Amino acid sequence: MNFEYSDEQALLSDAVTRFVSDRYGLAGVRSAAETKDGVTAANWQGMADMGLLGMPFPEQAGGFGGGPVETQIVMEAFGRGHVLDPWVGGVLLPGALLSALDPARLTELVPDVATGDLVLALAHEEDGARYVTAQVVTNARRCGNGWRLSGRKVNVLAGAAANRLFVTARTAGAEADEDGISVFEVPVDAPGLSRTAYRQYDGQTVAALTLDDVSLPDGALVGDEGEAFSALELALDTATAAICAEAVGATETMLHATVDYLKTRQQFGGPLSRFQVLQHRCAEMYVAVEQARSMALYAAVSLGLEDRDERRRAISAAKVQCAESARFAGQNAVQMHGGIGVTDELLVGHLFRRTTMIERQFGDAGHHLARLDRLGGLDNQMGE
Amino acid sequence: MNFEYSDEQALLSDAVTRFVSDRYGLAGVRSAAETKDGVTAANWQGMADMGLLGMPFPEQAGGFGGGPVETQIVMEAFGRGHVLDPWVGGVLLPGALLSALDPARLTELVPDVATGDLVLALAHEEDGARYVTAQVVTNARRCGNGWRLSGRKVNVLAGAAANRLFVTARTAGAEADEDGISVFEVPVDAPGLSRTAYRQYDGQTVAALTLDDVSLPDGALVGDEGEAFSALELALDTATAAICAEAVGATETMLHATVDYLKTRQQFGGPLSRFQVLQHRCAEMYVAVEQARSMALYAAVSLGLEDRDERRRAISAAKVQCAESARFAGQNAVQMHGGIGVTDELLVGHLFRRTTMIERQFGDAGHHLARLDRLGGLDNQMGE
Amino acid sequence: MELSFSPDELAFRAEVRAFIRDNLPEDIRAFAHRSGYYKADQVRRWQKILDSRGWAAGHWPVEFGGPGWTAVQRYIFNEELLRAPAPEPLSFNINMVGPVIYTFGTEEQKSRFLPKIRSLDWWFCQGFSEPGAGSDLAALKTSAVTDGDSYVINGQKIWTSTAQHADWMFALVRTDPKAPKKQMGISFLLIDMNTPGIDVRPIVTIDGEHHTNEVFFDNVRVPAENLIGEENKGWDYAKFLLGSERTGIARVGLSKGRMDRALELARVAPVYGGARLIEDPGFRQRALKLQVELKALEISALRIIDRQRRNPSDKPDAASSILKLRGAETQQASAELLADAAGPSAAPFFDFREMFSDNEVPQGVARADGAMRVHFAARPATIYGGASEVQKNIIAKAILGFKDKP
Amino acid sequence: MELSFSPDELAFRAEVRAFIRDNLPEDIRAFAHRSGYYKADQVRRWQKILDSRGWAAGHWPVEFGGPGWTAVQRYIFNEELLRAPAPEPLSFNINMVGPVIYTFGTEEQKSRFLPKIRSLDWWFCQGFSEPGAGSDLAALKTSAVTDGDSYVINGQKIWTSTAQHADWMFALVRTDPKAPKKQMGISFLLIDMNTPGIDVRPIVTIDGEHHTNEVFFDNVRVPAENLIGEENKGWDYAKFLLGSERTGIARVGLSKGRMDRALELARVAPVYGGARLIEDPGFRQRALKLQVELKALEISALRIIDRQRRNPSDKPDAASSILKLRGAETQQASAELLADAAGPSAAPFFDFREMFSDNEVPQGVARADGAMRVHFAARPATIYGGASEVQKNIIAKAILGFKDKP
Repeated sequence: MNFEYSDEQALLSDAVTRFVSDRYGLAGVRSAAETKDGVTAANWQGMADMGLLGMPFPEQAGGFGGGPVETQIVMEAFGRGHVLDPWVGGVLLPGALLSALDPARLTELVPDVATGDLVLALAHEEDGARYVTAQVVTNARRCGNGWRLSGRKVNVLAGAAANRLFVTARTAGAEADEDGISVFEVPVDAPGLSRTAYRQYDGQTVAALTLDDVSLPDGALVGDEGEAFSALELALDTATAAICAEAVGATETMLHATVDYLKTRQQFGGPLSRFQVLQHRCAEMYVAVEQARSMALYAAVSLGLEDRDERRRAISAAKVQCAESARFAGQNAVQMHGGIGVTDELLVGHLFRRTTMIERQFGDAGHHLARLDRLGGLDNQMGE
Repeated sequence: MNFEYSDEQALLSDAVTRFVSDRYGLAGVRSAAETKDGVTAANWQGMADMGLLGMPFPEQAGGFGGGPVETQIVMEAFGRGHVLDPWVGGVLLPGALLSALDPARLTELVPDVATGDLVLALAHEEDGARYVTAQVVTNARRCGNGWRLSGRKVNVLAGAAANRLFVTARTAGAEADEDGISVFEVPVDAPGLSRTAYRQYDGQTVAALTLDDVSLPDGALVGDEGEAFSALELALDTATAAICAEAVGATETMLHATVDYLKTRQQFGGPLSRFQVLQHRCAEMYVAVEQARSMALYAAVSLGLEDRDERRRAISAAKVQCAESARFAGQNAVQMHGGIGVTDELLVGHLFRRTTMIERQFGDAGHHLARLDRLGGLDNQMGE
Repeated sequence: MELSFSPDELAFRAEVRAFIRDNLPEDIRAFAHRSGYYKADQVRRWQKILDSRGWAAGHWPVEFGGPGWTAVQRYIFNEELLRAPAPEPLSFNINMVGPVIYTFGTEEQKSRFLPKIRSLDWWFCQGFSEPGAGSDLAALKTSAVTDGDSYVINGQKIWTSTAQHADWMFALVRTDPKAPKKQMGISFLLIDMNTPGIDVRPIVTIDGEHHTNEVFFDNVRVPAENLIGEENKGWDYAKFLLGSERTGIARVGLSKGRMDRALELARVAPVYGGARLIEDPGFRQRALKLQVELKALEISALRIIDRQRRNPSDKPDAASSILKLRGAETQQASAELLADAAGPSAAPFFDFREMFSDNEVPQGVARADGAMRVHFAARPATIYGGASEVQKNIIAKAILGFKDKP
Repeated sequence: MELSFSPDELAFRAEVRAFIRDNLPEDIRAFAHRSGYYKADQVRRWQKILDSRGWAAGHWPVEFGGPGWTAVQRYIFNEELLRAPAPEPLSFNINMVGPVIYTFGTEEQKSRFLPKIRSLDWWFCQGFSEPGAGSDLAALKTSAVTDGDSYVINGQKIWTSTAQHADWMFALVRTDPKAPKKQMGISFLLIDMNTPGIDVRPIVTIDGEHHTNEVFFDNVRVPAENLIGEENKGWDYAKFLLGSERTGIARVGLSKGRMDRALELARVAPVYGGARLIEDPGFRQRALKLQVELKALEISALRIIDRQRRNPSDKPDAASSILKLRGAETQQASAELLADAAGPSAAPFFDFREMFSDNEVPQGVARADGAMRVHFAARPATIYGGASEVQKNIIAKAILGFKDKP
């Protein structure tokens, strides 16, 4: 057992922390609001320069060989500074999918992803599917030597900025079957594809795609036909672990902001910090942050597990804890700031919107508790 | 809508409150500990003198015609003073059962119950049945002109003091069937019947009964053969409403005791009451008590409803609230008293044992939430 | 003892329900259902409809246009509006400034203001809070200096909700800066929002909306005839205003309406294995517990109304702090349940302000667009109108008799 | 970064498990499983078994009989004991007075006391708390006056757990009542419990048991050689003692053991409709949430151990307040889950003291007789050893830097 960062990991942590504090925070919120596609060009270039855009890919593929712990380090720092640029959506999530489905294709793409020239995106979620991963109605049918895709995708992370799109579609099976889901690479200028950018409540820009009988060549199929589900689930679990770490960083910032605010803010003839109920609430927020940090680590480390069910249990348990900590810490940070906490004038209000979205992204606490339940709980202690 | 007590009800409330404060509290705990059968003779006689033992029965049967609101008034006062004498077990619960199953038999008994000469008891619960009302394994089979009963009953309220026992037994059906449950009157000296008294954690004395081929005449059957379930459920709901009110009284006393303790107890150079977290916790206890009071009233009034499912929903909702309030208020009363709160030297420790039992008596919060769930929730809003 | 409504009360409830059903304009109903929100013109239109029915001001004396309802009728009326949902009569007008004027105003003020307050021809906002004062209202600094027949106002207000729509503001201003206690020396003024020197600047809240404002006063002249009551007695009128008509503050109907909507969404939202969210054990447990809490809260509210009916008193009833405290919590819990039921469909930001016109959300992307907004908008419920911490202080002092200042 | 135990650590865990399985006397295992409780003679017997294996005092230096374990091994060992469940080495002896003696005692004291402390031939109790002092330990009044080669002790201690079994007490006594600060003038003494003038009186707790006591001192003569360290420096030794070896305080294994038992009961307990409690949605949700909390707590404990390993310090680590705080809460939550799983079977009072011999519970009435006792006995977990409120104060001050005294 050893929780220590290696020297390289410690350097990465310092570098990302500096990068984030130089460029993000309230300033990052403003620059993100000015983009059309959700990517702040200068910051994205900065990430490329630091090696962050190639970080999660194997060195032989031209990446930097970072693993889940490095992702955890990056995402915690991103959370602390409220980074809205879509690193998870544009790099990590589609990268994890390709890495599992078609490593050769990934190797081709990595050099341009690492320089920032290519932004990837995975278009999977469909309207009304809620968190049911296998809920894919978009269909792909063989047509001569190729494929034709029709359907709608929503809330596509990095979807507005992406210049390489990977789209899930059903090639067999019924509406929510796990079998029969395939992944296709769809050129952004394919006839019949339209995309619309819009903002989410956390300030991220996402896209909705409409595929109206989009024609694709045979080589557009990524991996084996109808066999994408487990890679998809692994990729989503990878992204879930990442946003767990982001939640830790974001709640930590909210905690510190709240403590500072209470020490400064004068009311009824003294600083708010003299009220014991507020001090104790901050102590409870601290516990919430630390418990989330423990489980975010657990999630990161679990991504390497051979046993798929063990991984799923760990990810779901971590998401339950991080969602609950984000909820408790975020709501109390806002409460203790009072009026100013519910405006967009302080970073805390923006972070609260983000942690509120993180609670629900890739499945809310209820969804993950239900998944943990189906898998018999931790250590399968409640299984048959 | 009108929450006002009638003049008679207000008088009852005053009288019971005076009676309880004269005789119970810590003194009552001691006198209860000295009894073998759980009934303090002088106090039981006092209840008879005040008319409490005949209170819930119709005037034409020789009772005083008190309804659920009168019961609520009595039980709230009993809760405040931690009355251990088994009014619910020895009067209310078996009375409610007989009133539904066989009013004529009840009419015969009421005069002696009202004077305190007769103590009734309902022996229903079986070991391991948990809260499943229909879980009756004790069996009764016809034998010539009579019946033969065999089985075991546990946690029989007032069972050690009772001189008239009513026992549930299965005359048909399988283990947990609602049909096929009958009630029999069993003389306390019937050959083959043995009973053992023991204490529960709250200081109440209960009994376990063993029926070893007990022979009963035909007339021992109370009500119709195999048809007792719904009367049994009504009687248990009646008793549940009563202990909801008891929980209100007990938590109210714990709240006041805690507030007084904090104002008096000096620590770190001042009274504990100066700590804002403790003041706020007391405020939350107050809210918990008032919310429980509202739902205890709701339970009482619902007992008169024609619609059986409406009654069950209301009782279960009330039990959920009262259990949660008892839990919150009781645990925090003990916590704020510190070391002295976990001893038996103050009333608060005894009340906490009682409220902890009330949480679980006649079904815990989980059981009643599940019942409410089956019935579609309040107003059947979540039903089909 | 009778917890149910009487036949008369039930008939009244049916009448209110029917009136809302038949008279609430369809566009208001649809917009509220979609967003949990009303636009200013919708509030105005609906208030006029209520006023023409004589229902604009439930607790006002009949002589000033009140309908002569009992406390229970007022409770029923508010709950029905909230659950429908339909806009409530604007609290600033009906619950706040109206009663102050008919209690402390001159005859001229009554006849000039009350009809237009009732009909919402004049929309009032509240100028109490100031930056730096927080919950310590009496620390206000905005000054009013007498100059001939006018006061000249300088200073700043904050958290001035709906100031962008308002025709008038009722404000607390400092007329005697040398008064021995900060509560003295404050006056209660009505200020025409069209007066030169007033600058209203928006504050955007975490729901992404513009509800509230900062308001700056730069030598704003207010006629002395707009003073309510006596000069330097404004704090008394403010206390009167804040203590009045608090039995509706639990807003159980609002929470019930959100629960209705959450269950509606949960009946169609899929979960793993082909089931619907309403069958999910965790979701059901939360919904059931919330139902129980709401029922308890509703009865607690009715108990307090009933007690006030039997023992009328001028003083605010500290027990109504339960209603504010638990009411705000259940509003938040029901909003959260709604957002959870909506799931990812609630993620897209819908800009009701239409400030970012390029943030166009494609039709059909989300079927529960208002849910996240409702969740965010519910957060301040435990902050404004006496934060939850303040309510607990009130209970600790006024009910439990704690004397130590925390 | 490696959250799992290393192969060596796993091998050690297997060794500990096997040792417990093979050496824990069956009567102790059965009694603990039934009651969640140990008798004094069981604790003594097991401690001797551990001592003969060299495992009696996990964190003691090897020269005093410690096994030379790493912090992780110590953690594993304690968790395995708690989960088994098997008695832990008596904290008063092993975690408290032992380290004080080998750190501050004379050579004579070390050789006289340490072996008997390790083997539990001498059972120690702790004489710190006094009536009227509460959490303010330093307000103690019990006096020790020098008289020749002895101290003469007068006063009273309270909450003296296991004093009825103890051979010795380590006590804080006031040797200089005129010291300028209450923390000064306190000395640390070892007192033979057989000395004339000591009166131990039981306190019965809400679980119905006799764990703790009041202890009265009436002119009790204690040889001066039983003073530890310097006179009037006792507060320093007490702080050392209270700050040492806190990484085990989360007691995750204890909670896990209770959870194991609760699930075992839930697999047989019936619920409506022919199902078992383990299938009940509400019960499952609670158990799952508790599992998640315990996992988080376990990792937090390991993180703190790991940090202390990398940055050793004499000062108590304020972060371990998380472990005490959340550890006590999860001990309570798991005890409550156990009591709820047991249901009515937990209602009968089982008198392990056999004080009320007439309170005979018929065999077979209840199959979960220890569950309610465990639930009650868990309540003080948030009170003793630094109440939860105190832990929050520590976090607020030492970690978050709040300076205002609450």
